[in-house]
Amino acid sequence: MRLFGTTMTAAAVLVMTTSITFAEDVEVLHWWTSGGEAAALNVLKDNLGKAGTGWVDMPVAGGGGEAAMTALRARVTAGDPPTAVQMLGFDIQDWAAEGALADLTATATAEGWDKVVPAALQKFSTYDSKWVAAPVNVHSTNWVWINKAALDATGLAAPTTWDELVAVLDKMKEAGITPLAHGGQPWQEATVFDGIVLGMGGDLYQKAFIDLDPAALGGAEMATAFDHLIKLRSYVDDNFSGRDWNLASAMVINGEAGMQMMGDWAKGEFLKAGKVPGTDFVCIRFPGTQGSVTFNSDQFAMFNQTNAAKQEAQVAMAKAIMDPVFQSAFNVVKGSVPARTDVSNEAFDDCGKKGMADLAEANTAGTLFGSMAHGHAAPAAVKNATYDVITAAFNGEYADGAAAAAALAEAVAAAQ
Amino acid sequence: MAAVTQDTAVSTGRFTRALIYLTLLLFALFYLLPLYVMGVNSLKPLSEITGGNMMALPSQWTLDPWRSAWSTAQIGVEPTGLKPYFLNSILMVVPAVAISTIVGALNGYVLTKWRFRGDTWVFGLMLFSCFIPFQIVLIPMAVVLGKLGLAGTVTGLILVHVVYGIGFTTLYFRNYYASFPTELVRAAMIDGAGFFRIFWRILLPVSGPIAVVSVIWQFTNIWNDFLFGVSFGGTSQPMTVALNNLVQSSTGVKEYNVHFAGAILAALPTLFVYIGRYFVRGLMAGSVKG
Amino acid sequence: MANEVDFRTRLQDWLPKLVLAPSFAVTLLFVYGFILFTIVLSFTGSKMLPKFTWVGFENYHKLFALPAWHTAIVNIAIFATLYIVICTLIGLMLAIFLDQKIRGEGVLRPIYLYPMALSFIVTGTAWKWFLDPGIGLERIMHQWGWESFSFTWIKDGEMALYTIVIAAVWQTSGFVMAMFLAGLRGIDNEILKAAQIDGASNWQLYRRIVIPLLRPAFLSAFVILSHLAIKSYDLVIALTGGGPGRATEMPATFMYSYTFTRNQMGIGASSAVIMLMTIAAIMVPYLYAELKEKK
Amino acid sequence: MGFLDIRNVTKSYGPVEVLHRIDIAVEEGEFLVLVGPSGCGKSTLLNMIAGLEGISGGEIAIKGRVVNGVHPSKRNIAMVFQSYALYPNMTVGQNMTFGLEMHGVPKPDRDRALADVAKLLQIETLLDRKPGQLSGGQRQRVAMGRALVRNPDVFLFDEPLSNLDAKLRVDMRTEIKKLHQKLKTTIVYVTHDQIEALTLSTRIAVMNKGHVQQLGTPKEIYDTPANLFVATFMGSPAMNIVPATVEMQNGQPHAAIADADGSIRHLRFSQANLAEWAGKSIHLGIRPEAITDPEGADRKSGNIQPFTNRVTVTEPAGSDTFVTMTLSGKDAIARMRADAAVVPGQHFDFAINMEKAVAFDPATEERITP
Repeated sequence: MRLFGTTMTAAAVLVMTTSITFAEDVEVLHWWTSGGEAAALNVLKDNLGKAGTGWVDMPVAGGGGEAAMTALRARVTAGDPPTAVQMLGFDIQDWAAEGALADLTATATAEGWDKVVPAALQKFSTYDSKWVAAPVNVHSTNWVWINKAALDATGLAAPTTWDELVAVLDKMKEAGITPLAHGGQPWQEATVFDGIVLGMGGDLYQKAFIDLDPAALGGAEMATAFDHLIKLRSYVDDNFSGRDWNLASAMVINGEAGMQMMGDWAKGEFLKAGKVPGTDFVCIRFPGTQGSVTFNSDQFAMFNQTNAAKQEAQVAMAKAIMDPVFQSAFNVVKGSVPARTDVSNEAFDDCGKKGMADLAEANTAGTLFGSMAHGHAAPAAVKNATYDVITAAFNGEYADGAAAAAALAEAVAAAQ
Repeated sequence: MAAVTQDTAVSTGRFTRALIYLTLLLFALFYLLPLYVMGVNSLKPLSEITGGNMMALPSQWTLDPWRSAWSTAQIGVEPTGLKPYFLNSILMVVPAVAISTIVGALNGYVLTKWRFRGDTWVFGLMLFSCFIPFQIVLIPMAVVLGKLGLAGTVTGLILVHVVYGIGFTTLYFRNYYASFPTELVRAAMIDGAGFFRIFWRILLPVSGPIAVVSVIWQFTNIWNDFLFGVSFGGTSQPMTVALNNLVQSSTGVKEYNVHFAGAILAALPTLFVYIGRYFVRGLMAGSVKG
Repeated sequence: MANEVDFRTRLQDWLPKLVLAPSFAVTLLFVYGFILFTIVLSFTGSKMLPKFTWVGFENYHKLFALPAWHTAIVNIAIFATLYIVICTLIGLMLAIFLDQKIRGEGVLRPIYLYPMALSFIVTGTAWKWFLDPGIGLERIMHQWGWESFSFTWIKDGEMALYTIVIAAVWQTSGFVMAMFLAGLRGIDNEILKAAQIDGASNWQLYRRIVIPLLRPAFLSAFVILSHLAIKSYDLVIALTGGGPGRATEMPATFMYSYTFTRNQMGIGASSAVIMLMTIAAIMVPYLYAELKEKK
Repeated sequence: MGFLDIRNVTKSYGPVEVLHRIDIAVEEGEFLVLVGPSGCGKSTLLNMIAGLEGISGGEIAIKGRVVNGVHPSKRNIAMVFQSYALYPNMTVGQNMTFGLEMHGVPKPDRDRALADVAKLLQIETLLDRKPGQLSGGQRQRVAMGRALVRNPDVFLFDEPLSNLDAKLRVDMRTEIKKLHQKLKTTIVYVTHDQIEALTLSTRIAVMNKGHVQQLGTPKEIYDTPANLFVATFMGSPAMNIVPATVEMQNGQPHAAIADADGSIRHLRFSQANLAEWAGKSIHLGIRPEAITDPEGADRKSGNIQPFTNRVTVTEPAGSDTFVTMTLSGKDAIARMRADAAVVPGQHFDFAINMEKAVAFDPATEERITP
């Protein structure tokens, strides 16, 4: 059986040549594959490399890490987890609850992380008062990006309340442009809805989205919030479904649309197009949410490793992530703000400086909330249940806000 | 085996023939359209795509998107392009296809020429595996691969593809060998050839057409697989995962021309095997008759 | 009685079974073992990773209470029916047409067949682009001067499902064509000649003689298409991502999202069991008839 | 003990027994034909001799060695298949020497054997061709050649001529007969064609429903069939079977049969033992050639009985004319010389050779004449 022989040999050779992770390497599962993100991550890789820790890259892009989470589940089930995994909010808590994450408390105590990381973030980075993840950044999601020329054409000021917002949108509609650039994907609709609910008051947000109080979820205020969402649908063009968020940003950039409600990562698109904050576009907090911040935070969750050398590399990586210099360098590139509050804002632009100030302010005022849309308010099952209702409401499947609110309460209850 | 060039006895009028040609051409356009769109737009600078007509030929031809997709596009943390992943795919696909085809051939041989009590049951059970949705096997498969120590290795990936491929390859070879005269096997037995010798000297030399079908089928399926690749590929991820990383990058400017070039690059090997004339010919050789 | 059974003969008796055994064992474990695992899982309260806390039929109750699951079932019914019927019709028509001694058959055949070679990312991306009103067909028509042209199915919750049908038909109808063509070429020419001598018109010839003779090809096509339809995951994800809203949710996407992204593995498993039962309901009678016939 | 012994052999598939206690001893150099309708078990028996099917009971011995469970290739047999079973990917020469190669015969010896057999069968010019390029007759020769090259103890033929057209079949039949006479090999030959059986064999085993109905020389089988099945299966046209009653006249047993007009006629038997059947019903068997015109009757026979009957149909067949009449309500066929003056619808004087007549017990269908 000559053919048998060759295939067997080939298989044997493959076994041996399969890239072997050396003990002092960190294997990193992440979904930062676009130019800016990868460049930011490269900073970390280089820092680690200088310290003698190798980097084995395992990028899995798509859908805010959904494919990556599937891959992760396979790896963990197989008993072969990566060293560090880019992760959002409750996923970290869920994995920690499974006992899959490593304990970084010793390092965290030595480095004093407790003092510099906002409490709202620590809620995700720690489990059972043990540190299990290292936060890289904070994105705040309640931003509105407005084309300056379009705003000026309305003759109105940047809106600070819901009514002002509607007035501006109406004017823009009269001017013949699409008032609101929006991409029809569940998470984008949920991002907008986060802003609306937070705009109705931090209390409602806290009760409904964080405490998951059925009364708040199905109540009159929530019904009003849904009415607002349905109202916003009327300012969106018909071609919104499935549109990527960056295409929506492009509409604002080239004046086709008036504004976009999107997290701080949208800024990168404006900057890349050569637009200047304040001159070409303005960034404001979602009307009614001034002083409050909904955030999501990219963190690297550290998975249990049995090999001592790997554990060392893991600690090295956690330290490198929390290094203030890296936090600054990374977030300047990425458009977010550092997860540590003690990082100098020197390198950041105006929007970045404002973001850092807002974060610090909200942190002290207790108005820093995890974003429901980005999995920082409630676990994945609940988050997706809210997506279902929010998207359906946006697409006009409920008669009114009250019906949507009732459906929301029901869906959240079912998902718990 | 029916000759491919056999004439039909049906004769048609001139008008009908014109209509037939027209329909066939329209459908050819329908099938070619997406390929045309991808091809044309992969040869344009990005500005021409976002600002111009998708169907229009490039006003400024460029191969840059192709170069970028192949060797400089951002896939992970390094701007490697699809090149290294292409190699990963090859290293995985070739052994997986070879093993699953050989195993399928041996199974088909046993199931038709060395029949035993209950062989149809065995075959039926194996055949059903073709129809299992792959999503459901991910978790248990991960457990098994972990136990075998094959998690995140190319070998593990090969094992997965072989396991879920032998249903099809066995089906193909079984149907093909079913029409192969059993008397030949008996003659060879009397001549003194053993189990493997009969397979090697008598059946394998005439298995060309079906082997081609099996290889193409397996090659296409394995090459195009994303789910297993992303879950079990570990650090040697296949081409599809890389393409996904290229196309699905979450933030930043979408370089559609590069995406199209990458998509075509990822599809090239399978296109190549399909467009070859052997596949249809092999299909004609009876693989789908059963 | 001197029963001299030599070693070689005994080995020859066992060798075939030995050769088949690994494949069979692997199938038992990796297919039936895993199916069993999924069934067990569907009765547990598994969330993120498998957990063996027994919850009885709770997951099934939850599953059938979810509106999205009902959407998925209705969608798969519509999709599968349209997809199978249209693919079969187009495949049959192209095969019959190609069988008319067509010049250039060698060029046309691979053109019809090639979409089957492409992966879902490629197919989905290409069609998503082409059907997008803002950049695809509609815009092209507008640019060519047909201002009133409107084609917004992919953005329309009511119609998006049909765009999946279009893309799916595009991908597999050529393959169905090849199957029918193989069947047509296998028909004895003398039967056709006899029918013509009997005075059958072309139409009657195909309707009364050829199409009935293609029964095995119809059956194979039906089975392959229905299993592709039920497993239709990739295309939906790439083309519409289940949207607009959840208008194009299918059982496969439903199962995937509950198992892997919503951390409700128990419900995901119960939907998988329902899917498996559906597949079995289609496949088992077919396999039974097919294998029995050949005995 | 014979050269090839089949002792008490049975074959069962699960609970179903398809061959029942077959007992045949074949002498060296014999040409045994297994003949019977399809499904009678003849091919199964052949496959059991070859080792292609297992033996459920009893034993088979070749040259005194019991071969139950012995691999086909170790039995020193060769087989010619109905479809010839030529390996399509090998040339004629490779086909013929494949078995020798498998048995480790060195190349020079193989080539010599091949050359000898090719010459014997006159296929020297075909050796480099592939089977696909050969005509049916050529393939048949190659298949035989492949068997001959092996120089086996026993040749097994499984309906080797049934895929040939009528003329070629007759030619090849002669050829096989010649080969057997020349090589004096032991042959077991399966066919459903009774003419092949009669012409080729030195002995015939007529099989039906898993039983050997009769084992004997062609003459025995033809002249004294053991039962109604053998009588009607062997010979063409088949033996006429006519219901009759045995009546004693002048102390001699006679067959009482009705002619076409319904009158009872008596034909004297040559076999005295039929006296025991006096007054009982029997089946009278008469071969068509035993009913002739008086001039054509066998002169050596000591018992020619005249018989006048109305003719129903005449069928001239060149050398002979077949005449159909009614006997005891059944059609019976007579074989006449071509020039016999028979006219359908008219009466004709036949002569019946009662020496060749046989009688069967209607209940058991066994022959009762010696």
